[in-house]
This record gives sequence, structure tokens and C-alpha cells, in this order.
Amino acid sequence: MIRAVLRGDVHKQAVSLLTELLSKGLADYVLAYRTRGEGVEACIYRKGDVLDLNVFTPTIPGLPIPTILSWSSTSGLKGVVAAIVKPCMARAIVELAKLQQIDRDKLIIVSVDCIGTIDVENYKDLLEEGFTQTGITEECLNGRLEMREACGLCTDPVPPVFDLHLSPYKGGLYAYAGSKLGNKILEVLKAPREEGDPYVKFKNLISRRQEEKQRYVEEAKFKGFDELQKFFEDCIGCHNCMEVCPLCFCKECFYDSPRYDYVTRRFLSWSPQDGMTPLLQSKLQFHVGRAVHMSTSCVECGLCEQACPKDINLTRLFLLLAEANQELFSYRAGRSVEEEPPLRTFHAEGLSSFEGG
Amino acid sequence: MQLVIWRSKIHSPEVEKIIELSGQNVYSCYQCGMCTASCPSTGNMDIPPNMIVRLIQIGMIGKVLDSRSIWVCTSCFTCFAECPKGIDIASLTEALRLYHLRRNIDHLNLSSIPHGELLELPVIAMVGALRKFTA
Amino acid sequence: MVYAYYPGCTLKTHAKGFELSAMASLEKLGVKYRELEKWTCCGTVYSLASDDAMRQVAQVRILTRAESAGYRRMLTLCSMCYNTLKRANMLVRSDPERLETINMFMDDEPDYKGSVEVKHLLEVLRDEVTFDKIRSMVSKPLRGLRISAYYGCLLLRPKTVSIDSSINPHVMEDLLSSLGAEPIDSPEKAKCCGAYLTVNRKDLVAGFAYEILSAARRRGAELVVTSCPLCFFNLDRRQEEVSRMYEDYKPIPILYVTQLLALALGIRDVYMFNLHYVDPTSLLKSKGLL
Amino acid sequence: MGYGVFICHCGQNIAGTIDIEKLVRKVSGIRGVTHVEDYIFMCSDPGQERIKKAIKEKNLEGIVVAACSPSLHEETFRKAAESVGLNPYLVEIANIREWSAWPHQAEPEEATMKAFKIIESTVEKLNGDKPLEPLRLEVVRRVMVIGGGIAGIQAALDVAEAGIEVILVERSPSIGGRMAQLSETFPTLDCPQCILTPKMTSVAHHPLVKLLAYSEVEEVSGSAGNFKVKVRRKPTYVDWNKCVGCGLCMEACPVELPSEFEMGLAHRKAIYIQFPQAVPNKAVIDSENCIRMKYGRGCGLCAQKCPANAITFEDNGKAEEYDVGAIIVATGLEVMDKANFAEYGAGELKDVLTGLEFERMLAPSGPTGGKVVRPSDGRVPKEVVFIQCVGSRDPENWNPYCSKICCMYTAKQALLYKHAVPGGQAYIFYIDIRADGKGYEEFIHRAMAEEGVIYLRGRVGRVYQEGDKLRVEGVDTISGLKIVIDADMVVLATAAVPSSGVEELAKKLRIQLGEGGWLKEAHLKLRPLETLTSGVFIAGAAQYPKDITDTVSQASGAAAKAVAFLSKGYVVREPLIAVVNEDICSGCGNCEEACSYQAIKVVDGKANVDESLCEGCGSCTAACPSGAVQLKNYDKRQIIKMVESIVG
Repeated sequence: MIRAVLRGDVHKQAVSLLTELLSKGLADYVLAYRTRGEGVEACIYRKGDVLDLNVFTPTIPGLPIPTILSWSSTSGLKGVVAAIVKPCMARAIVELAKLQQIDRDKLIIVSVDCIGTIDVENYKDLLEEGFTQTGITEECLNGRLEMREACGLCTDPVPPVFDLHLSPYKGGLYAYAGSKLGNKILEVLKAPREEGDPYVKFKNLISRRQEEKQRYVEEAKFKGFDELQKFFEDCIGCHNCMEVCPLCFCKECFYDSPRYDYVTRRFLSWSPQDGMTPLLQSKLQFHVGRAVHMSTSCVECGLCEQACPKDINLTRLFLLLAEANQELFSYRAGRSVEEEPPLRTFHAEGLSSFEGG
Repeated sequence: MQLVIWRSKIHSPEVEKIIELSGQNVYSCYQCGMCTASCPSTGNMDIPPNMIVRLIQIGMIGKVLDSRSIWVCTSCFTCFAECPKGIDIASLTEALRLYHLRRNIDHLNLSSIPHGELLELPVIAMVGALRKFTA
Repeated sequence: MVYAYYPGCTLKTHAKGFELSAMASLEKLGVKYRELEKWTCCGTVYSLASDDAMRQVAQVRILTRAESAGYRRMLTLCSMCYNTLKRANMLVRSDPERLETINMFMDDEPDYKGSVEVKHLLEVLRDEVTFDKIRSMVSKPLRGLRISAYYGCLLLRPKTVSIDSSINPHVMEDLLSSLGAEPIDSPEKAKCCGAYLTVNRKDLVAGFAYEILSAARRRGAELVVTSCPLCFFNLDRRQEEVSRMYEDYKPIPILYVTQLLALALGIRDVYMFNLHYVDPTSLLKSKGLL
Repeated sequence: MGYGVFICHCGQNIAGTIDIEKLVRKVSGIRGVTHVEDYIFMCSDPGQERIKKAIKEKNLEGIVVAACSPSLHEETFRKAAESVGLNPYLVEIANIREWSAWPHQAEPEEATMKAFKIIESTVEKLNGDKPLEPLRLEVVRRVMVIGGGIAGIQAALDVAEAGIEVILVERSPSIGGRMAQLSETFPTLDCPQCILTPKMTSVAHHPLVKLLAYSEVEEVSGSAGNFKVKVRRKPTYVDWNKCVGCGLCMEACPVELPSEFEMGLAHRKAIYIQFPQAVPNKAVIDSENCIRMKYGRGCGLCAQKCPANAITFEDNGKAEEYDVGAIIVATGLEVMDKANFAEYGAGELKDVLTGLEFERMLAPSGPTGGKVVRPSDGRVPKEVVFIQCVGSRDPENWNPYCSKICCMYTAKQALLYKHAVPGGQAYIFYIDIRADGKGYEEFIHRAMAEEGVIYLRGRVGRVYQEGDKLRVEGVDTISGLKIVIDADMVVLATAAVPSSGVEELAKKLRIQLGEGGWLKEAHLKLRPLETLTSGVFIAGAAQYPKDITDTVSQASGAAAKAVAFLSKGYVVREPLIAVVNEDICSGCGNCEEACSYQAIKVVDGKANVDESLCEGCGSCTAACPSGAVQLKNYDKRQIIKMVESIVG
């Protein structure tokens, strides 16, 4: 892989690279997060704007960039967007592109090194306590600050698919080209170029996390339906998990629609007729339904858990489901643009199992 | 010759037992005779394999249980390999043998075989015969 | 991967030549195996009764011993061992309830989980070693030797455990061709030899042997090979009876297929031809193989 | 106002199990139901009159007829309702016969409850139904017939005689099919050439028939009344406008190959006319085996000899597109290869033939000129064993079904053998004799009683070579004896199987294959000539093995169906199709992937249904994650309501 070597301050180099993308007309917009009083917010920059963005922000807020991108295809945002994303979000973008929610041709995926992020709630407090951003990352890595559970089990510090990948090194910033478009951009930027591999410095981290994850998957399995029911005991049905999910793309969720006015109270009218009637939990149906829809494209980002007001350990559920269901189809969400999403691929042969022969 | 049949004769406890023990559905047999045609032991049998199935179908289990055929079947599974309806007749004859053996009626009496011959037989033959022919 | 070698009763006695020649050949061909420790009788015949879990305990005990010793594959030479072990393995793999019952019977052994594959030597030679490799390693081709392969029943039937076509197999012929011999096809090659009837009905068994062997001879075979100690006994030893029944009958030597394999690979002193009733040495000498 | 429910007794079919009185009482209590009525046969005229009267008098907004399967009488009741002004799509059928009365005969009380639940849920569905108008589409008055055997020829002739254009597509160089290969036909012993050849010629010369020989259907789009079919004309490398069929090229060609038409019993050349009576009588080059074609140079002897200068060696074939209103599939059958049967020598024994091979041997125009001789040594066989049901009625190994034609053709072959070899003996091993046509039983009688064919009831376990004889080991289950015959020749009635390639064709036509790969008819009893894809009909043995009599009758039937279908000038399609709620659709395209009919496409980020293609199968509604696609009158909400009423 080709990389450009941009010596000097990492942040400044990144900003100047993105500024150049806009000024040279390679991108019409830059979509990234910036730090503001309230915490972190997404921001869209155009040519001429001051790029006060935060390239290596150690958190992901509840409005994920893939979701913003999927809206942009129907809004006034016409043109090429350079999106600065964490690896998990880059994988989500690939998934959404396959589901025709994002126009991959009008997008530059600029991914950044990520060894983990912290809960967005803690972020502001930590800044107030005087932590710097790189400080937060380092403390996470040393185990002195707690990173999000999903991040601790993440095996993608660099995403499998990107156009440009930004990676700090001692003395500057590497910008790797992961596609033809990436190569073209590096050519235009005219920075000194050399061969390099963005994955190599994370080799140990990846293998360690793979082991951890395997162990986790073994241990975290649900023991039967009762445990699942207990798991969702606290759910208040706010559907926040769905709102922040970078992959839930339906305009109107079936479970929010009038079609789903199939509510628990209806069971009450059956009870006098039928005697003992166990009341089905519609919230469990919501979660199981969502899990069925999402598990094969889930990128295990854990944003659902971060958004849950009742702190339900959704990371565990989705990680287990994603691992099991994607393995079932030898599929991995966001691994490649060519891989077909399993539940969307229909084989005529599959029909026979329904017809009974 | 005539045979009077009625429901409880056709489905007598012996018949049900043999069917259960063998795990075979004898009623799927349509008497094509493939088993008999391919069986290497037909020449040594008094009732050919297809007839064994037929007699069980019509409840004549006594005749089958008394037959010589069940003791010359070598469980070679040729009938099973050829049967268009997938009936394992070897399992059926095994069930018929077991009907006797489980009543402690041995078919093989080792003392009737000359000692010299017994000595030269390989273990594999002895164990096989004892398991098939004794209780 | 190392095979657990399961010998079975007769390989250590009547069929010593089978074992010795097979083991020497496997070593030469680079197949790794170790004899299973504490092996017991396989039961010889697979129980066909639907209610008889007790009679599968022996096979499952052998399998679980292999499993707990860390083996994933088990090698058998005798057709009957192959058949009983393979069928029992298939049964317990497809019927967890039966497996549980059997596991309960075996207090002294760890539970069997079903991870062992049962393979017959011929499968290993065909699929793992490959006949092409064997052909390349032949040092003494069996040129001009006309051989009829006899399969018997239990390598081929029931179809679920068959190592080849259950009506018209050719794996031994293919092996013999790779050794340079001339295989002779016989319609009786998959016919039953009479098996354990040899104990109480040696007249019937002699009848089978006569049909099998004379069909081979009529087609020009000089030698019949087999891979089952019981078939071997019935074809070899019962020729005494055959000669008594048919006056003009001319005996024909019977060999284990591995004895020919070892011969062709140039291995010496593993044959135990003294255990054969019909002595093959003069035939083999006349072909320059001994 | 309100809904009406009409409960049919179906004679004793329903009333024999279900307590009608109680059911009427319970149904009267369903919310919204204002009229309940029962009658012995609702589908009869007086029954329909009752429905009409009630609709008019009570001003009903919708009705449920509780009777048999909707596939039988839904249409009847819809028409009745329409005649008195009720929208036919507000008529629902509650199937209480097949779903309750029949399967639960032993438990009448539960059956009555179940019938009630079925009716209650159907009323729930009716609640959500909307009045719909059927779709009307113009049709193209042209029929395509696929397959040029006797079925295709007959169908093409009948359609053309009705004044409708026909495109007849045949994949081999000549039409004629299996019938052209036969020796004589049972039970009349007619020579097929004598009765088939005139039909071949007249179909080829009919002004309304366009014959596309050596062509295959490549792609089918569109729907009933408006199909677009892409046909690939395979390259012949011979200019058929010039070729006169003289056959000099065949004489010159040095390459000999086993002839498909002669079932491998004779040779053909690399350039060949399929058989002497071929229509069209034109040569084709088998490019895989032609020396000139293979190496790009050399040979060319045929071109030198050709008096018409017709041989080009250059031809890429071409694709042509035809608009047709209806399609008749007449792809026929094949017989299984004898190599499948290890017990009968797996094709290695030369004197073991299949029925079709023996047929060629018996044919006067065949490779031996009608003489019966052993392929191995040319001797006349004195003992011939015929084995029936080879690969048929054998669910464990091959096909579970009966091939239907073998009993008769085996008897015919045994008889013809006796005629050819007067001193010979024929034996037939059979399991059952199925002689269920006009003159068939008499024919079997003739073979048995008058011509001395020995019938042995049982099968043959093995056939193997013993010296120069074939040893046949079989059984006669009637005497209980194992039978051994040292035969000179063995003829296997190998199972009939669907023609190769029919699977791909069915996919292109979007029609279904049933058990064994035979084309599936819309209804075995009542719609045997139609497929479930409207506008596509079946003729002949493509549906199931048939003899010539049945094939021809069915071909004429299929032709009549196609003509009737097109003569109206338009097709009416059920409006029960998918509809997209554009406000919710996010354009993910899952529906597009799921649709087997290419009827739904994402256009500008929204799914869009092509009404002429949608079959209303509902795959898209299942695939849609947000529920934006729904079937008209089968809305998810209606279905949930139905489920609720059943479980509640």
C-alpha cells in the first residue's frame, strides 16, 4: 500500500490535508466531529470554512456519521463528501452502500486509527478534569480509563475498506491510500510517498483482541429464553438503540408504525375467554425483530448500549448475534463491497426448503 | 388351501413386535422380488426373502418364525442395497432370530461341532456366530 | 494427522500376515498411525435390533477411548470391524438419545462426543495416499499377475457405510492396477462368502466359496485378494471342503490385498504365508515376486 | 349493511362432520356480520341465487362463503356477487372443507370450532379488504410452441388452423422428436413414419407456422399475453437457403461419431442430416468434431462435394426476438442411461440395450434395417429378456413414479421381436402390468396368449456376462422361485425422465417443476394443460410420461387453451398485487432481489411495481424490512388481525 508521509504536528497535518481536499475540488464537503461545550457534535464543512474539527476524537456521539450520510442522498447535499470516520463506522458505511442507502461514488472514506473510544457521557467530564484527547486515548490503552466494552473487543483498529487512512506516527502523519481514489488523492497532494502497511503496527493488539473476543463469545452466551427475557427486563421501549444504530436505515420502523399496533393490552381481552394468558412482551418482539434485521450487518460498534438510558448490555447481545449469524453465512459486515449481504441474497434453491422438497 | 384372515391376526402382537424390533415398514413392500433375485442364499432358503415380507404383511408370522431361511441369512445386506423401497430385510431376519433367542432358544450348539474344527476357526467367526445364533 | 489403529481380534492371530504387511506398507507410504491402547472386541456383527443399545456399547467404548486419547480418525483393516465401528458411530452421531444411554452404560469411560471418523485402510490408500503415489513407489511391479478382487459385503453394504459402489466397486481393482497387476473382473466379487455360517454350516460356505472362486478362475484369475479375515478364512480354508465336494476343483491362492501391496513396494518378511491353507509361494515365485 | 356469511354443507362433505346449526349460531355473533345462511350446495344455481338475493336485500358490504378451497369456486362466487353489484374482491372464501371437515372427521366438535375460527378470521380479513378493479392488458395474437415432437407438431397445427400465427422452436436439426425414433406403435402396430411424416411436412409448410429448427429459447420476459422471447438460432455452418438435403456432404465427411438419433447403434458424420425423413431436410456441422472447424484449416471435403455450395464453415448463429401472447411447452421425455444401473452391467455389457435402443434396432429404417442382432457379435438372439421398471417405482435409488409407457412398449417390443425372430423366446419381468388404454389389455393378451411371450412376475437382481451369454438372475414371485436365464440379449425398460435442459427452460419461463422434474400443472385434475404462470401451457410428455394417444390429445387440448386465451384479445389480471407506500420506502432494493418475476424495481430511490408482471406472490412484502411494500387486500395488518382472531 502507498502512503504519504506528512511530517509535523499530527492535527495540523490532518487539517491541512482535508483543507486541500476541499480547495483542490476533490471533495465538496468534509463531514467530521468537533468538540463543543456540550461534548462532541457532527459538522459539515465546505470550501473556505475553518476546519475546527477533531480528527482523532476519542468518542463517538449518538448521531453516527453513516446515518448522516444516508440522509444526505435525499437532502440538498449534492456533491462528494469526505467523511472522517472510525473503523467501525467505515464498515457501517460499506454495509449501507450495499443496501443502497449511501452512494459510494460520491464519498471519500477517510478512516483514522482507533484503538477504542470512551463513553460520550464521560468525555466532557474528562476534558474538564484536564485530560487532553491523546491523553484519554493513552489512558484507555493503559487500562487506567475504561473504554466502551465494544471497543475493548474490537479487532479493527484499521478498517478493511477505506479510501484514505490517517495514522499518526512519531513525528507526523501517514496517509494510506486504500483505493484507486485514494491513490489519486495522494498524487494530487504531492507529499513524499512510500510503501507501507497500516495494519502492521496493530498486529499484536489485533491478535490479543481476537483471543479475548473468542473467550468472551464462549462465556457470554445466553442460557435459554428465560435469560433473554430477564436481560430485557429493564427496557422501557424508548427505541433509542434503534435511533443511534448506524445500520437501522428504514424510514419508518415497522415497530413504530401503525401496522404494529399489536400491543400487549390486546391480550387482556383474550384472558377472560381463555383463562390463563401469558402476556407477550412486545418490547421483546421489538428487540428480537431488530436483531433479526441487524445481526448480519451489525458492525459491533456498541452505540446501542451507549444510547440506552437503562444501561442494558446490548453490546453483549449484538456481539454474540453478529458473530454467530455472520459466521453462519461466512460473511463479515463491512469486510468488502463485493460480498453480498446474506439475507438479501435470494437463491431459487433455497425455496425448496420451504416447499418441503 | 385357504387362509382366513382378520384384523387382529394380521396385526398380532408377534407381528407388531417384529416390526418394532426391526424398525422396518414391511407395508411399503410391493413385492417386486428384487431381494430374492439378488439374495445369494435364496437357494438355501425354504421361504425366499420377498415371501418373508409378504407373509408378515398378511400376518402369517408363525410360518416365518419356523422357517429355515432366517438361519441361513448372512446379513450381507444385498437385499437392502437393492430394495427400491429401502426395506432392510437383514434387520427383519435379525428380529425374527431374536424372537427365538430372547426366549433363550439357542440355534447354535458348540458341542455339536468337532473339537478340531473349533480350534482352527478364527475368533471373528466364533464371535460372529455366537452373537447371531445364541441368546 | 495420526490414525488410531484398531486391529480387532483376528489380526493378531489368524490374519497376522494381513496386519504385518499393512503396517509395513503404511510406514513405507508415510501414513502415521499408533495402535489404540486398551482396545477391546468390536462385537464383530452390528446389532440390527432397534431396541438394543447394549450391543453398541462395545463399539462406542472403543470410539471414546480413541477420542479421549486425542485421536480424530480411526483406521481399521478388517471389514467387519470397519462396518460395526462405522455404523455404531453413525448411529450415535445421529441419535443423541441413544448416545446418552450408551454413555450411561459406560461408567468407567469418559462420554463419547462423536468426533472420531472411522476409516478403512482402502479409503486411506485411495483418498489420502492416492494410487498415483503408490504407483510411483512401486519397486517390484506385479507384472503379469492376474488377480480377482473379492470385496465381500461389509465394506460395501449397507450403502450408508459403503467405501465404494455397493454393487459394482472398483477400489481394489484400481489399487491392483497401480501395483502393475492385471485385475480380473468377476460378477461374484461383492457376493457374500457365508460369513459366520462357517461355524455351523461349512457346507453352505463351501458352496459360496466354490461359486466365487470358480467364477474368478473361469475369467482367468490366478489369485484372489480380499481385505477381510473372515472372507479370507472362508475362501482359503474352506477350499478343503470345496475340493471334497467337487472332485475336479483346482485350488486357487487367496491373499490379503496388503500382502500384494507390500510385495510391490519391495517389503520383505511380513507375509506369514504359513498361515495360508492354499500356499501362494509357488505362484508368486513363478512370477518372480519372491 | 354489514357482512354476510354463507355456509355450505357440501352435501355431507362438510355437514357430515361440522355441526352446521351451531356454526350458524356462533357466526351470527361475529361483530359486523348481519346475515348468516346455510345451504346444501352453495355453488349450485339455487345456492348462488340465495347469495345474490341476500346481497341485494340486505345491502351487504362484503361476503364470506364458508365452503371448499378457493381454487375450486372462488371465481363462481365472485361472479355471482358481481352480477348484483358487489365488488368481487369483497368476496372471501373460508375453506372449511379441506381445512376442517375433511382432516378432522374423527373430532366433530373441534372441527366445528376450527371452522368457526376460520370464518371469524376471514371476516377479519374482509374488514380490511378494499374494492379493486381487475387489470386489463392487450394480447399479442401469436403462440410460441417449444419442442417439435409429436406434441409440439400437433399443438402448432391446431393453433395455426385456428388462424393464429405459431412460432415452433426445436433444438435439434429436425422436428419429429421421440416418435420419429420408434419402430411401430402399440396397440395398432402402425408405422410411425407413415403417420408422423405427413404431419411434419404439413407443419413445416403451413403458412401460419414459422419453424425455427436447431434453435433454443434463451430468454423470456413479459407476461401472459405479452411475452418477449429471445431465441438463439444455433450455428449450422451450412447455408440452409442453399442446402437441398442431397446428403453428398455426409458421404464425403471422414469423421464418424455415434449417432444420437440411432441411440449410438450406428454412426453419423460430423456433417449430418439428423435422419432421412428429417424436416427441414438440411445438414448441420457438429463444430466440435469437424476437423476443419476444430483446427481452422484442412479437410473441407464436404464443401468440395456440395453441389449447392451451401457449406460456409462460418456462422455465429443469431439471436432473434419474438413477441408472443402464449407459450406451449412440449419438451417431451428422455429415457435413463443404462450406465446408471450397475446391477445390469452399467452400460459395459454390449448386449444389454435400453428400450429406445432396441426400438431403433426394430425400426425398418434403423441401423440394422429392422433385423434383431446382438451388438457384440451380430448373432441373432434366441433368448431375449425384457426387464421393466428399471429406475421407475424405485424411490430408494431412482424415481418413485411409474413411467407409464413401458408396460406397453415392452409388450410391443417382445411381440415385434417374435415377428423378427420366429423361433426366438421372449421373457418379460414385470411388477404390475398397466394396460389402461383403448385396446391395450387386448394387446397384452395377444403378447401372452397368442405370441408366446413368457411373463415373469418379479424383478431381475443381476445381469452379468457368462461366456457369450448374459446370465440373468431374477425371481418369479408367483411361484416363489429364483429364475436364472442364460440370455442372448437383455432389454431394459429404463425410466422415462424429463428432457435434459427442461430445468433451465422452466426457470426462464417462470414455471414450476414438480416431483421428478416434470412440469407442474396448475391443477392435476381440473387444469392439467395450464401452468401456474398464466399464458404458459403444457403439451405432451413434458408434464409426465405419456403414450402417443395421450400426447396428441393433450397437445390439441393445450392448443385449444392457447387459442381461447388469445381470442378474447385481452387478458384480465388479478389486481391482488404489490403496492408500495412511497413515504416509508427507503429504496434499499431488498424487494428487487426477492422478486422472481422482475416486477419490482427501485427507481429514483423508491420501489416501483410493474403491474403487468407482478404475480402477487408476496416475496417482496416479506423482504421489505419496514413494511413499505404490501399486497393489496393481503396487507400485513389484515394478516395480523386474522392471526389475532385465530389465537384469541
